[in-house]
Order: sequence, then C-alpha cells, then structure tokens
Amino acid sequence: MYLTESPLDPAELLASVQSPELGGIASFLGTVRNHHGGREVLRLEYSAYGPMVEAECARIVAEAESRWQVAIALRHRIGRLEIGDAAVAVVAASAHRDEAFVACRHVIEELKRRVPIWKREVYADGTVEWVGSGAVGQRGSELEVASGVRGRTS
Amino acid sequence: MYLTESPLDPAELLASVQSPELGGIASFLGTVRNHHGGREVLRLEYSAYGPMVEAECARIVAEAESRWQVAIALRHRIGRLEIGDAAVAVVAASAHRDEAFVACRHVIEELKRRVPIWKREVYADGTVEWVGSGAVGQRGSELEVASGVRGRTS
Amino acid sequence: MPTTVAPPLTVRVLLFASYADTLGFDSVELSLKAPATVGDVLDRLRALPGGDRLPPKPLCALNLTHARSDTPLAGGDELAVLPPLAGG
Amino acid sequence: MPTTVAPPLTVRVLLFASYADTLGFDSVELSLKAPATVGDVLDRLRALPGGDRLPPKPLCALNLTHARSDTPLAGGDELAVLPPLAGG
Repeated sequence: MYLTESPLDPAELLASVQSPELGGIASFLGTVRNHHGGREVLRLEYSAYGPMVEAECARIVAEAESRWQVAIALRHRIGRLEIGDAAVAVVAASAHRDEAFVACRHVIEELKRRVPIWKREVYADGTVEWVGSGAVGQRGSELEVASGVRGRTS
Repeated sequence: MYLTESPLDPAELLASVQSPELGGIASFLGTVRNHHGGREVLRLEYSAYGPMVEAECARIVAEAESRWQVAIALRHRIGRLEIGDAAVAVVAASAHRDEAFVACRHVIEELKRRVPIWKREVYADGTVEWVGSGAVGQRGSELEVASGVRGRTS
Repeated sequence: MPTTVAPPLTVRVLLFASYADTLGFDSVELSLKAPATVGDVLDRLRALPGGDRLPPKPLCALNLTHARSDTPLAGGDELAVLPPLAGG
Repeated sequence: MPTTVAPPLTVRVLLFASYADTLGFDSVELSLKAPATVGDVLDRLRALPGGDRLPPKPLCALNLTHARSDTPLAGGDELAVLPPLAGG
C-alpha cells in the first residue's frame, strides 16, 4: 500500500529497501510547511483517489526500478496533517549513489505530476482552500507526457 | 561533532534540521556493502584525521548553507563497522526540494573528495586492505580544486 | 434502409476535491451514445450546473490510468476527472 | 660578506593509514632550512625507508586545510600527508 492514514515512519521504509548489496540510500521527505503563497497555514487535509494512487505509484516504482538499479520505497499519508508532519517519503537504495539520487528525485517528481492526491489548506485567517485549484476553469490541464498518459490501445 | 564512534541515528539528524519553514528534506545514507571490487567484504574499519575532519566538514556545511537556502546535518562514523552499518549520513532541509536534493548531493560528493577519512576492508579470504591505496605511489594526488585547496595567504 | 444502432454506453464518472465541490457531487452514472470518448463525458459535465467552471482540458483517468480527451470509452468504464494534483 | 642565515623551521609531520604503514611511523618532527615549502617536507620523507613509495604529488593538509606542494611553511606548522581518501 502506497497510501496510509498513519504517520509515516522513514526508518521502516529505509529498512524495507536496505540490503547488504546496496550501499547508497537517497531519501526524500516532504513535510507540512507553516506557510504557502505568503499565507500562514495551520494544518491541512490530504485526500486521494485511492485505487488510482495505488496503481500509479506501482507504475512509477516499476518504471524507476527498471530504468535504474534501485530498490524504491514510497509512501504518502492522507487525512489531517499538522505542521511538520511528513506527507510523503521516498527511499531509493542502490549500489551506486548516483543512481540512488537520480531515482529518488525522479520518483518524487513523477508522484507530484501523476498521482491523484489533493490537499486542502486551513489558514490562520479561518479560510480553507484546495491547493492548486484557486482558479478552477484555468489551472486544470490534460497530462501531456507519454509515460503518464495512455490511450485504450497502448 | 561531525565524527562519531557510535552508530548513526538518521532520525536524530533529521530532527536536528527540521523546521516548520522547511518542507523538503533530502537525505543520503552510505552503508557498508558486502562486496567491493568483486571481493567479499566481512567488515571494515574507518579511521580519520579527526581535527581536520571537523574543520573540513564545517567548511563544507558552511559553503552549502551559504550557496543554497538549506540546513545541513552531517555525520560520519569511524571505528569498526559491520555489513549494513551506516558509515555516513547527510540531511539537507530546504523550503524547496530542488535545493534540498542539490545541496545533499553536493555535501556527500565534497565529503568524499575532501574529508580525511580512510577505510580498511577485511575480506572473506582473510586479507586486509586500505581502500584506494592498492597502489601506493600511484593513486595519491594533490587536490586540484580551488575550493578545497588553500595556500597560506588565501 | 435501416442502420444498426449501437446500444448506449454507461460509464461511471468520479469527481474529486474542488471539482466535486464545484459540481456538487462526486460520482454519477452517465449513458452516452456509442461511440463516445472522454471528451464527450466532459461535454456532458459542462452542461450541468457549475460545469462551466471545468477547465478546457482537465486531467482525466480512465480505469485508473491517465487518459486523453480523445480516448474512446467502453461500457462499464470508470472515468475520473482530476483537479490539479497536489500530492507530495 | 656575511649573509643573514634564517633559523631552521620545525614542523610536525603526520602520516595516516597506508602512508603510516609504508613509512612505519605516524608522526615526526622535522627541522628544515627556511624558507621551506610543503614540497620540501615531501622530499625529506622520500629519503626515508619506504618513502620512495609515496606518490609524486600526495594530498597534503597544512594546519587542517588542504595545501599544495608549493605552499610555504612556518615554524610550528602541522603538515599531514594524506593517502587517497575513502570516506563516505
């Protein structure tokens, strides 16, 4: 499962990919910031299209593991998160640190680009807003990259 | 202190740089592999020029923190390490994940290039060897990059 | 001369986050004249109250995979219309 | 005509890892005729038993900072000769 409602445990993810052959482990942890777009954030709520998150994360991990010699662990938390809580964790273990870094970076970028998760920020002034959707009708856009988009026949 | 004889604690390093403003945390962990140059490694021993490790690591961290908007944690273990033990940990926290990744990568590369630490590998066949010094008289070389080399006057 | 009329297609449409707020529901079954594409579903959604606020080419997923507006539909498909992603 | 003779320089030289094994010691005080450079110390080390196995331009650090072989020395300096680094 790539999605969880529980706090993320980086040590557990690390242990899940560590092995005696893989000496380089690059990780990324995304935590909830106390500000966004100049506004003070109190907390936020992540929601997701769960079944597709699982499918798309599995594809991203499989792509990375076939492109580089790496073992990937990936987890995203949903539900209510407080400032400082970890929302996403990626771990990439490899025999070569270059591949570990490149794969780790790739996975987090692809997750942000392709995985259907949304967040609603609760601000200090009492307002609540879906992040990235401030201008419904203008901001949405069809995903244009081949690896992330498939027609029925591909 | 950048050097320690105790097991590294990635969670503690993470906590030392995390803050509500910094939402992106890139980390690198280097662990002891069970093979090197086609030979089976049983364990290894790290030694160091301790005072210079502290000085050089402090310079590397200061350089990274002035070049990027990051907070860096760095620790290297010395002494006897077993397969799978973490030898080095770097954590870079930033408001922007791009800077976190770039700074983390930079710090580990500079550590490997500039920080006086050596390791002796103990192989399954009973031999022991200083890594990188197989050919004393050929492999050593003056460090040729300006940021790492200073004359008396600079 | 009589022509063969294809039976209508039924697809389940899912909306999330701001789009669900905008249209006021998060799931609906739609019947469409075959053949139909993702874009035909989007046109139907645009005709609903609040639907005019959908972007010209929203991100869509067909059966858990990203799809384009010209992707053809089959009966029983699950089509999700996805607001700008904000994971990570 | 008499010329002024500078007093000799004393520096502490540190060897590590494989270099300490090769030369058989890890620390020595050397006196050199002033002015002297890092390279002059390396020449002195090369004259010692095992010293011929030092590389042409080993990595050196003067007072905890990387130094080149033409870096000048002062009395009381600590000069470390560093085998290929293997941290990380």
